[in-house]
Amino acid sequence: MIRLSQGPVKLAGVPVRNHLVLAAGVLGTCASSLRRMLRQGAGAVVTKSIGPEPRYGHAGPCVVVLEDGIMNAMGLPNPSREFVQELSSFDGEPVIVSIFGGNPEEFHEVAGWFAEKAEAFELNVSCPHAAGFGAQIGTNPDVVKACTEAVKEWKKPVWVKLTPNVTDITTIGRAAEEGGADAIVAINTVRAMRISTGLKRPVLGNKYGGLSGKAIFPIAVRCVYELYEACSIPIIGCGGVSCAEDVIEMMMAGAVGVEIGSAVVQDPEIFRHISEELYAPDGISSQEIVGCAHE
Amino acid sequence: MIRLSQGPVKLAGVPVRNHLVLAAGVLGTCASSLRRMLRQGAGAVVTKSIGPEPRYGHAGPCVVVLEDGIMNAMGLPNPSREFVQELSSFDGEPVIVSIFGGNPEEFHEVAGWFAEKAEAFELNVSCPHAAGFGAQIGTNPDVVKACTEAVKEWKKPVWVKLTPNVTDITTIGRAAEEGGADAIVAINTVRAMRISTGLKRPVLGNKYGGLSGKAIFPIAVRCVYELYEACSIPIIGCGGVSCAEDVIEMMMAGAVGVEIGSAVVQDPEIFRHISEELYAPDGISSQEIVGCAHE
Amino acid sequence: MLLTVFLHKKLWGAPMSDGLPVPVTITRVAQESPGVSTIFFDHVFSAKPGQFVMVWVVGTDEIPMALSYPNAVTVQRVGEATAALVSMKPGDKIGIRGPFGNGFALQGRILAIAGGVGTAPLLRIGLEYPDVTFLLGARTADELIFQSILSSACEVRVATDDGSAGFHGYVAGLLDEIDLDEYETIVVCGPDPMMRSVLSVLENRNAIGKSQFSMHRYMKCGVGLCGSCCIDPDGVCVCKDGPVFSGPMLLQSELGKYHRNAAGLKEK
Amino acid sequence: MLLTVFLHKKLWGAPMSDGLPVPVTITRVAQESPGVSTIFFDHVFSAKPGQFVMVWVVGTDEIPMALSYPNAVTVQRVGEATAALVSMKPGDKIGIRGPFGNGFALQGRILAIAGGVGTAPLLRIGLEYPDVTFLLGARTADELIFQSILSSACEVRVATDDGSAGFHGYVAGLLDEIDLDEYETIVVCGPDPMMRSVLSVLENRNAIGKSQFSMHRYMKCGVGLCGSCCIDPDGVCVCKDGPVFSGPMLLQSELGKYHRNAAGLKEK
Ligand SMILES: Cc1cc2nc3c(=O)[nH]c(=O)nc-3n(C[C@H](O)[C@H](O)[C@H](O)COP(=O)(O)OP(=O)(O)OC[C@H]3O[C@@H](n4cnc5c(N)ncnc54)[C@H](O)[C@@H]3O)c2cc1C
Ligand SMILES: Cc1cc2nc3c(=O)[nH]c(=O)nc-3n(C[C@H](O)[C@H](O)[C@H](O)COP(=O)(O)OP(=O)(O)OC[C@H]3O[C@@H](n4cnc5c(N)ncnc54)[C@H](O)[C@@H]3O)c2cc1C
Ligand SMILES: Cc1cc2nc3c(=O)[nH]c(=O)nc-3n(C[C@H](O)[C@H](O)[C@H](O)COP(=O)(O)O)c2cc1C
Ligand SMILES: Cc1cc2nc3c(=O)[nH]c(=O)nc-3n(C[C@H](O)[C@H](O)[C@H](O)COP(=O)(O)O)c2cc1C
Ligand code: FES
Ligand code: FES
Repeated sequence: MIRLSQGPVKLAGVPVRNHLVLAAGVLGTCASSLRRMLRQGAGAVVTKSIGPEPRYGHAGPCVVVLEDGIMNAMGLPNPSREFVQELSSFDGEPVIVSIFGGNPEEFHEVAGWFAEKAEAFELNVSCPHAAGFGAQIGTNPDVVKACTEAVKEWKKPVWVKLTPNVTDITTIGRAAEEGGADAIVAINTVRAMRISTGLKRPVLGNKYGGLSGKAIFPIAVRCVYELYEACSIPIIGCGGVSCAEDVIEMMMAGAVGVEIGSAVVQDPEIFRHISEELYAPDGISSQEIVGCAHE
Repeated sequence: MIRLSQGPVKLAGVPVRNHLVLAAGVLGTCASSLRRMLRQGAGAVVTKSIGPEPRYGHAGPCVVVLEDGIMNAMGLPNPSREFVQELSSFDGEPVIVSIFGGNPEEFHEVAGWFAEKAEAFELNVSCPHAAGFGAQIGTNPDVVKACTEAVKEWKKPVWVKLTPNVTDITTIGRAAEEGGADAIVAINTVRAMRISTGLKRPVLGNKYGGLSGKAIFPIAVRCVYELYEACSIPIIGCGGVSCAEDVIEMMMAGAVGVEIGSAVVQDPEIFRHISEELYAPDGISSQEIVGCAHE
Repeated sequence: MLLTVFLHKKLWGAPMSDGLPVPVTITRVAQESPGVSTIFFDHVFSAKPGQFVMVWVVGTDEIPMALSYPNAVTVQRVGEATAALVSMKPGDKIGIRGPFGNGFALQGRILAIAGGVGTAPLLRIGLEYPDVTFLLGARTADELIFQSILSSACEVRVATDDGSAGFHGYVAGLLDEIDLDEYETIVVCGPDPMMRSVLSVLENRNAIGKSQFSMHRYMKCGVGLCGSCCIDPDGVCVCKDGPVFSGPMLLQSELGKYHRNAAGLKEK
Repeated sequence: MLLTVFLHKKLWGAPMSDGLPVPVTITRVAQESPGVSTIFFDHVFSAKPGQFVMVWVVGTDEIPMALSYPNAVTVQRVGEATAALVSMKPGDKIGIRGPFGNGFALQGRILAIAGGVGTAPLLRIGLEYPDVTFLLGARTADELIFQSILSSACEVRVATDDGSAGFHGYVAGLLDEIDLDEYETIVVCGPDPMMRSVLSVLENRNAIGKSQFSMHRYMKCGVGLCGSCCIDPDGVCVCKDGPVFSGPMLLQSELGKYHRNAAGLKEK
């Protein structure tokens, strides 16, 4: 397997400890768990998505673990502005604050709360199961562009996270780029449902949810590859990454780094374990392989 | 587990032997393999998609088997009109002819060749990896409606098979319904890619392909559920069905029957094996459960 | 009664290891106290004492519950989902995910200290293990649960806040009359303030090293993914790294000081 | 040389059972005849004689090939992909999926009957099994492959269409001098017309019951999914139910009459 050289890197303007970033919404609601993931080897962490008002989330079940993936409909629970307090203990650590809102103004407002603390913002315009938020606005290129511009005013790196639940993801990617995004994160979860045949009901409280984990890896690779052909800003690959080989594959598709979420369930020390496989003293620079599958 | 009563049924106007239909493109290029699947217990079979000209398909690799699914980019190889000859030996067996074309006229023409022999037509407006065909036209509701109308002129049941690679599958489902479709088949494969890290290239000859099998089951269930809420014609569930429990789950989502493709790889006798689980002399009528998860 | 989720009939084709809720049918509802009932169902889960399940009350919510018996949960009515649960009838169905969490590590003579519905996760210890002393606390005599069944299996000592039964005061007060050196394992479950005060007593009496506490926090996933149950300062998940933690591990923790609610907001 | 695909280093996390092509590096190219070369690579596949692999020639196509050795394929140049393969150099990389198919069932004394590059799937039988008689056919002496290596391991008899070596005529003609009763297993691979004529001879001489033929058909998937390799009248897949079929099974088949091309069109 190809191995990469070790050491801090920059991902789309953000100094990180390695190429492996904790994905938004996974163990991301409190500083202590974010810090734990950094301790266990994450190169950076993205927080739970924070919005303009506290939200308590959808009724349960919120998560079901499938054989080859996870389906969730959390409903964007978050403490809103109190999260500023939560992050106060961080000092220079690579913490990327994920934010969401119902329109560009809300995005701008929420980002403002964190303008001091965040190393970068990640815009959640892609959660597939919260009415009025996430993918409900992330399927409209104009809105995505406007939200990106609104957050860009805070002069921090802005990553825009896209939904795969669109006919053509490149139109949304290009909109983010036009809005001034520093990077695209692809992808959020794939809209999905499972039904309990015993109880004759969709198993998630919200009925619809988002599929993540191994099952969506080929979809995520495809989206990264498509975006790499269409956009010129960096892409962070996300979706089903669960081993070092997957990281290399995402990079060959065009990703400069990856985010990892669901794989934490099978292995809470995933970041350390992937790093052990991925990095070597005589490893090559990631630049040598990013996008090489396009040649 | 819920069991269904045995015996012939009608699926959206087509008399079939049970609720389990062989999906298009799987062992569907010759009469002998279609007949074999009927012998092994398929309730009906859908042929390989037949188009206006013979096609030899994409360069290989055309298929890779993943741990939890299959990725393919066959490129719609098909013998075109010669397939009429191939089907000549069938006489009243439940054979549904899948057809494709680049526009309504082509759909009309190809359907005409089979107007005698086909029990029904299935319109492939959803293959995600053939330029100018399949999903390239199936993402446009107007075109889908026009193609459906064109084939409906032959006065046979018409099933329209949809792609999940759209922002909102219900707009396409409603277009098919407006065009006079007798049923919707959901779903075709999900656009995907894998890259060989050793060879630094997408593993499919066509680069992009379609994901099928277990990995997409939650996506297929979601699409069936959405379509059931939006449309009033019957829905045939397709995508990742691999056991009797999956059939029940699809039905609860709103499907009157299912199509099965990829699962044939793990078990060529899948139809017999599912039937053994699914049917019982004291089983209930499928009508009792179709759509029951919506209550 | 069918034997355990993990022995699903193996269908050919699909391996049935999806973690979807297992549908179970309620067979009996036994009222333990005015606000607490035990709900028995037709599936036996193979779980260690201290492990828990996520109980799906269809149409309402999914909530964490200890398995009081291998085929039952014991529910205190506090809100919508628990109210729906305690009013269920035989024949009704619920969904169960799990068992989850680590469970207790049990050896030697065991001292069990329970407050209120916190008795539920400890019940099997009293019933199934030899040589257990059970300290049972509640606000009033009415609210004591499992007293008689436990008394038939092990030594039980009782405390009530109002003195209506047993020792008058908090269950931690019962510890004064116990020689902690006699026990190899001390297990505790109850409301946060009760657990914090037991923790303090055990610390003062140098018995904290052999103590284990079953924590409860807001849980949405149960599998160490969503982070809603994480506790400060280590950021461990109560659902996956716990719910049982050793006393020393909790000493510097948020236990008894605050917890986070469903939105992640801190509450006292 | 690394040992087999199926012993992938088990990474924690992802079980590596995805059937993606395994990248292998070519170590040696040995020319067997003007149009045929054996391509050795740095992976040993554990396969039964008669199983095949899908060889991915990056940028060109993926084509089925027998494993002539556990770490090699023997390729006859007929079109674009095979031309690219035979012109490869040590250090070049290709991808391998498989092994696929059933392979031969081998027992007792074996009679192997090979025509042209059809020798490839039978080579290991001649080299690895005791008591094999190998009938080797080709159009001309030039095109005989593996004659010397086989001669060092088993009894070889040769036929050429033009008489430039051995028996003058088709390889089926060699059967006249063979006492078929001496053999428990008869294995055959070669062009369709050759296999059909061997089948007829064996039928006439009542030896068809112990015969096995390695078929070739247009293959796109290799795993019994796409249907491109199916043969009439049973609709079985050459890639999965075969490529080895018993003689009786082929008697009523399309063998020697027609086959289907990549579009599914029948060709003679
Ligand atoms: C590991 C664990 C084991 C538990 N075992 C038992 C038990 O055996 N018997 C028992 O009666 N109770 C038990 N609980 C507590 C039980 O989960 C809550 O009482 C229940 O969730 C309340 O739900 P509700 O809808 O009735 O109340 P709500 O009105 O929704 O909430 C009332 C209060 O209950 C708590 N709560 C609500 N939802 C959750 C949730 N998803 N996770 C955690 N707490 C929640 C909160 O503190 C909330 O303020 C346990 C909790 C945990 C974490
Ligand atoms: C099970 C099996 C084992 C085989 N083993 C060997 C072997 O050991 N050595 C060897 O030299 N050849 C073998 N072949 C034949 C080999 O696959 C073809 O010669 C090769 O595919 C030609 O590819 P091309 O691009 O060079 O030729 P093309 O110009 O593409 O085609 C030339 C002819 O080759 C055949 N062919 C092309 N593609 C395929 C395909 N995907 N599947 C099957 N046939 C195809 C067709 O008859 C075609 O008309 C085997 C075939 C099968 C089915
Ligand atoms: C439980 C859970 C909660 C999530 N919450 C968020 C969120 O708040 N914001 C967001 O942008 N993505 C959220 N996601 C999506 C993930 O960040 C990620 O995009 C997705 O899970 C795919 O990556 P994975 O396969 O590695 O998990 C969540 C995913 C899960 C499983
Ligand atoms: C190898 C292969 C070929 C296919 N060919 C066609 C086709 O010709 N026409 C079509 O409509 N769908 C085609 N499909 C899609 C299937 O019919 C089906 O919609 C999809 O595979 C999802 O179902 P499954 O998960 O049961 O396989 C093909 C799928 C596969 C795997
Ligand atoms: S409940 Fe989700 S991490 Fe514990
Ligand atoms: S090659 Fe596809 S079925 Fe045999």
